[in-house]
Amino acid sequence: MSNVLSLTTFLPILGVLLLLFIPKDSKGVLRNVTLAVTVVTFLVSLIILTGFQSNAEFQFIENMPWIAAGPFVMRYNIGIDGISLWLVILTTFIMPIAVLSTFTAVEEKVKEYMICLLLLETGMLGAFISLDLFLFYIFWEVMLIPMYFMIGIWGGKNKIYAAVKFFIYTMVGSLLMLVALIFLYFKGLEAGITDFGLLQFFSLKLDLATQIWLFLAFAFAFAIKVPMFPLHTWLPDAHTEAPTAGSVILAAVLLKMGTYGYVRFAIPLFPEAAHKFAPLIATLAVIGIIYAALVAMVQEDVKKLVAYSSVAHLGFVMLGVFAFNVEGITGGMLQMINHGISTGALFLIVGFIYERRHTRLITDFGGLSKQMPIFATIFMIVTFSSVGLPGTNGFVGEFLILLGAFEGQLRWWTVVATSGVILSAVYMLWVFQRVMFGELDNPKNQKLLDLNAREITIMVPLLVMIFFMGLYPKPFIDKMDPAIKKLVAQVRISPATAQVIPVSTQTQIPEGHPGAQQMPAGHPGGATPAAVNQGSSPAPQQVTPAVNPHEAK
Amino acid sequence: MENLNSYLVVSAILFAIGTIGVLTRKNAIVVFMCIELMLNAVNLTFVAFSRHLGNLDGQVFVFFIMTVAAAEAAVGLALIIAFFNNKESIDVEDVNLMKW
Amino acid sequence: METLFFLIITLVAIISAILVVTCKNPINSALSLIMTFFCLATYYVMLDAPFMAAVQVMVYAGAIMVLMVFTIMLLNIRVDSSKKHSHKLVLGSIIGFFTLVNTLFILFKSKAAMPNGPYSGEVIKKLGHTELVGKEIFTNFLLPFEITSILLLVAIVGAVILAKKKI
Amino acid sequence: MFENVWLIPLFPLIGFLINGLFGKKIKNEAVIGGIGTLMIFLSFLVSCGILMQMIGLPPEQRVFEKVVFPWIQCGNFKADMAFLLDPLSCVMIMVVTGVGSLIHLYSIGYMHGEEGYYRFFAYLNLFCMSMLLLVLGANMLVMFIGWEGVGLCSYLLIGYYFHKKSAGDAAKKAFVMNRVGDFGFLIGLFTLYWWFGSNHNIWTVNFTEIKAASHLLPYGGVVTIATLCFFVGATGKSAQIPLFTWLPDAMEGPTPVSALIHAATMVTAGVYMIGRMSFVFIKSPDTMLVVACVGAATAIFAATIGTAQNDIKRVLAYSTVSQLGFMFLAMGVGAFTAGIFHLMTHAFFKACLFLGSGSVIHSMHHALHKIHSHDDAQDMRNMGGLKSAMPITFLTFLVSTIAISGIPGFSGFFSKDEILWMAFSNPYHGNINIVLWGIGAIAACFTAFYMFRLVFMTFFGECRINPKAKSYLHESPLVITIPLMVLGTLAVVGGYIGMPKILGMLPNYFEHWLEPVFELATEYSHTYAHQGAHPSHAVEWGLMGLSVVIALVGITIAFTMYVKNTELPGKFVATFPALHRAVYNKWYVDELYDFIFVNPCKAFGQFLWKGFDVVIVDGVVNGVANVVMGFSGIFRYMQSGYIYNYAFSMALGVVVMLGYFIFK
Repeated sequence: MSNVLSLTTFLPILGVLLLLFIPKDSKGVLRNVTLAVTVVTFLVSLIILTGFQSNAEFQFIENMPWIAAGPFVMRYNIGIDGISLWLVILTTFIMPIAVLSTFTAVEEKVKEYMICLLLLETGMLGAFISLDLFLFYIFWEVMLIPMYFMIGIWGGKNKIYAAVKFFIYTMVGSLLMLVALIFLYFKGLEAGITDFGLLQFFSLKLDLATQIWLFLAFAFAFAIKVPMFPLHTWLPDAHTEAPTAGSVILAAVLLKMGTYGYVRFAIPLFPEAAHKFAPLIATLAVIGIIYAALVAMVQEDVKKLVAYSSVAHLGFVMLGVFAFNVEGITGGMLQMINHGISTGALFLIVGFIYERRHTRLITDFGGLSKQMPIFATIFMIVTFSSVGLPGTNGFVGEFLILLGAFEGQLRWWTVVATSGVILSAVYMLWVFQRVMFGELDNPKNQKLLDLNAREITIMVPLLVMIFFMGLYPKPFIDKMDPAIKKLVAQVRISPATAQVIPVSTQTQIPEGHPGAQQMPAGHPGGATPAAVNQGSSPAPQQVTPAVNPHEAK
Repeated sequence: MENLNSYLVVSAILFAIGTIGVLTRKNAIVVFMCIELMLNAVNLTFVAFSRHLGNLDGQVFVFFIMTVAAAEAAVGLALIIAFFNNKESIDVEDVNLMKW
Repeated sequence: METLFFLIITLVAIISAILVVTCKNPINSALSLIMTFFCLATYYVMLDAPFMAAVQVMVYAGAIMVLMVFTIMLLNIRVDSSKKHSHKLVLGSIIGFFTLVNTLFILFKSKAAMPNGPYSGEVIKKLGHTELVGKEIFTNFLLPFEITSILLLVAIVGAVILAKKKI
Repeated sequence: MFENVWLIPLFPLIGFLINGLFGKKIKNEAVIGGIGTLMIFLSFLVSCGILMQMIGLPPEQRVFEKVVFPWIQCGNFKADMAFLLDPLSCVMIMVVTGVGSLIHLYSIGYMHGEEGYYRFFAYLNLFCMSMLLLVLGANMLVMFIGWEGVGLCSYLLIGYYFHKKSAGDAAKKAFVMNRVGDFGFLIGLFTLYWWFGSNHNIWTVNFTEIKAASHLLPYGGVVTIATLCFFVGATGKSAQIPLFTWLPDAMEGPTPVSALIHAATMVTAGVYMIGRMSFVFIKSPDTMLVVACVGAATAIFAATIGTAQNDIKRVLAYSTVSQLGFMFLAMGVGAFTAGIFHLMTHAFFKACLFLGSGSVIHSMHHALHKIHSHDDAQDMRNMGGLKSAMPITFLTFLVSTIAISGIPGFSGFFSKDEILWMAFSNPYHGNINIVLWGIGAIAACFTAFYMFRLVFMTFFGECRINPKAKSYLHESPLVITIPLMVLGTLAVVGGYIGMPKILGMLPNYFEHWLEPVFELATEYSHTYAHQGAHPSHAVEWGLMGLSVVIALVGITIAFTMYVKNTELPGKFVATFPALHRAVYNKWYVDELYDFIFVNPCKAFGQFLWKGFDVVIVDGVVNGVANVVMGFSGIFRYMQSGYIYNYAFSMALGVVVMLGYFIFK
């Protein structure tokens, strides 16, 4: 039981071995075996869920020697906390659904496709559970390859372009990250850190200049993966060309790698640099929200529209994460899961109609509600979940993000971001109207069949999650809460700067002055200039909590 | 017995001639023979040094080089034959499938 | 006397080497190469390595060159149908020349180490060259020696597979 | 009984689930409609029980909070799924479930034979649940669920006839405009939450807690910002200027929907919200002024448009917008009780009017259908003289029209007069009072005019319907007329519970009832209200008389134009063509919005996509790739494929490197 985490991660690989012994032509067997493997993986991951204690510590830790080459020591060091727990569960939850969705969609090279899917699952799970920076990097890259093949082999018309774009875009970022990683390691060696273990680096005190460079390298890699404006252009192409299952996984899990990377690595490793860049990243996030919404509004291809809506949603996540408070980050984490579920569901929905009509152009549809009532209902629920209607999952995350960001220093950003809520309604409802409402005038649409049992089976778990998370998010929040509190404490600006600041600001701002719109004293936003001055001064020794009466939790 | 240097000079000359052959001839078999010539020039150096230093390791190496040369001859000539079967030529200028 | 003999052998070796490169007919090249090999075998004898000389004659002049000649005859290529290779010739000669210059320069610039091994000419003559080489191969170099057998096996298999049209 | 408050939204939810999931299988219309109606009726019964219990309690104990389950709890933030019962929410649940039950009943008859009958009832139940959540929510978040939930149901129900493009457009428009309001609501919520939290460490969105801490709020400043944001939310939901254009379009939905959602309940949510947060709003005189002005402006603006519309439902829609304006006017002048009172009476008579118009349309539609005519069943120009064919509908319609026009003795008079009086006499807005009153009075005049125009055009005069269809016109079945009769009765008597003091025949029960809710607001207002002399009773009597006269003038004009001299309207149009065109086209507000917001947004989106995304961002990305490709395209020619070339370069490299090391 102690290595259930490894078991979950590598079960798909075992599945791959199993698939190797199944002849190419028995497609049914291949599909069912893959489905069984993913379901079993999901069930095993439930053991993790039930065994997880709601505290801030990493759990299910496995730590054993792996590679030792000269000064480089990499360990097989894995474990999860409340932040990664839900992403692991999300991955194992989405996989069976993704596999099930390919049963009729993929008819060529089924074996290879299934192997790609399973390898991808291992890659994704591995990245979420790695506590060793190098191990993380390996899994990060492992993910890339099956996805590349999935887009490049089973994709649409423009698949090669999309696959190469996806691959190179991500690769550029991850190479920068690799360089930063090695640099960080040598910094660590100087400070007596002996391997790539993540937890050790948390205590590493870096001067601001170093932090900035390292943060930029990490942030760039993750920003591409998120993707943040203006690095998002690979996403619409990749999504449009990828097969349905690929799109689902890409949206549901792969994009989370970027935001997860920020939460797990970029921010806690380089807190001061993160604070310094928070306004910039928040700006990009907000631009992304509005920009993607506007662009989504005028799309002609349903899938591309959903892809752009992804960019907007992930913008919300970034905004929440860079609020640096419990509400914002919790909202961000919830929104990651929500986005996985609702955007995954949207891609499945697009897949359903694509499979029937082999077109995704909005103008080819219209009035489908009449012909496909079940489909219409499901589409509508998912649409409203994506729009963030209260009672569905989308709302809880979005609300907490906006609340957290407003409460932190990102007030004006929040106001702009909130208007994204309007735009999301515009583009989602508009596409819904154009596809589902109106006269059923296209003769090709008049013989469409409603969803079959398998397709309904695919959607039901997602719908259940949409409502469950919307109405009772408590279990989710409770599990991740301690870890997020710890993270917030970690990224709170370092004591040296907090000591410099209050003297000046507290005299300026009368405490609790009614109607005062100034920032609270000792505010992180106000603290950053001092962080620059601190420069290369010796690492601060005394650890007192930031002097901030209002942020006292 | 002559001094070491004279052998080395001979070896150098043979090696240079072999090089020129490899670079200038177009017949694959002649190129191949020139390579053998270069190998032999090296062998001579090995043996000369071995004799000079009073150490037999060099001669053992020559032995191995000969083995390699034999293997090379076998495979190389087989390649040439295979190529000839395809192209009716053993001209190295006809071997250009590996371009851009 | 010995110097004269050495010079003659050297002359023969170099002329035949030049012939290898210059002959238009591959058969002539091959025969010149055999001549060169014989000269080298002579050198080996002069260097107190009769076993190496024997191997040189048997393996190179015997086995390899026979293989080559067979191939040439099998393919029945008479004359090097050279169209134009003047720039190649010039460039190749220049590079060959500089190779020679380089090697000679190394030769005269560096100083050889003093003899340090146990096998001086007298020892070899006393104990017999073949026996000494045999000992060396089958004791110190046993593993590499065995591996050469695998190399040869691979070469055989490779040659068969490459040469045959259909296996 | 209080403990069981959660049952109230639960019943409609059950109804929604049954009809939504199994309605298609049930097929039997009676069962489907029966379940839907029964569920909301059960809620009504529970509400009655709660009302009874609350009446039995002394005023200070009439507040009860029930936490059903914890919902979101994260960091400082905490919001439970909790319900708040107090006199205000009690009034609202009574209205929602009461009117809701009647309209459900009505729908059984009205929707008979429609495709997707089950869908209709499912949505209607869902709407009731959302509305009940909205009014019962103990914190802003639960209220927001209901707030958006009713928006959703409104979307679904407006788009009920989804095959019509206009219905889809209207549904989307309604939802998006509501979303604009929600944006304001959220920002207001954040501001309030953040201000309390960062300044007083009170992190709450709970109404009771905010109320308890409201004395900490400053006058003006941050409160103005927060309340203005909330007010934006209210304008979206309650169709006030500038976000009112969705409501007339929303008439694409079935008529019961218009009655329930777009007249009686949902659109009043904004008014309710201001009432619920009166203690915050009152702290900002500026916001109060804005609310009052927007309310008054909407009242007159919508009323003018209402005079020129020919679609029976559109007239009622603009009337609703106008009446909502009155309610906001009441809220803005601090007459919270009057506002809520008008909300209630309006729910009665406007629901009755809509249902009556539905009854007319039903009958017209039926008749036109029989003769296969494609005439518009909702156009008043095709009606006329229906009073003999549909006596019950006519009677109830007339009663409600009188009520809305403000004729003494009917419910509308009491509430509207109270509002106008408060607009005139309130101690907050100084000299603007007279303007507010004036606008309100003119709007009331218009109201009387266009409502009677409606009645006259529909029920009086000669019948303009296709003569062949005339014989098919008949009174609607009982299931439709019963709700009409009940609501008609309420439209008459509903006002007597809130009779102005000055009339003195009955105590003002309604004001006493809501007193504890608005107590705090009254208290806060003292700090800045003018303490000058209150206008005397004589003035009040005078104004009351004036407003009656104004209403009568409106009716007279309508009578003159549409019964006596039917050629007058035509002459009027001929005299002022531009004015008529502007009014008929709703002052071109839709076109203006299209021009200012919609089209630039689309164009900007197109630019960002085709211009920025594809050209600039992808241009850079692909540009980098192309540069690399270009260079490699040149360098690849080094790979000639000739062995001797490679041998050359290798030998050359060896020679050069060796030479370098030797000769250096």
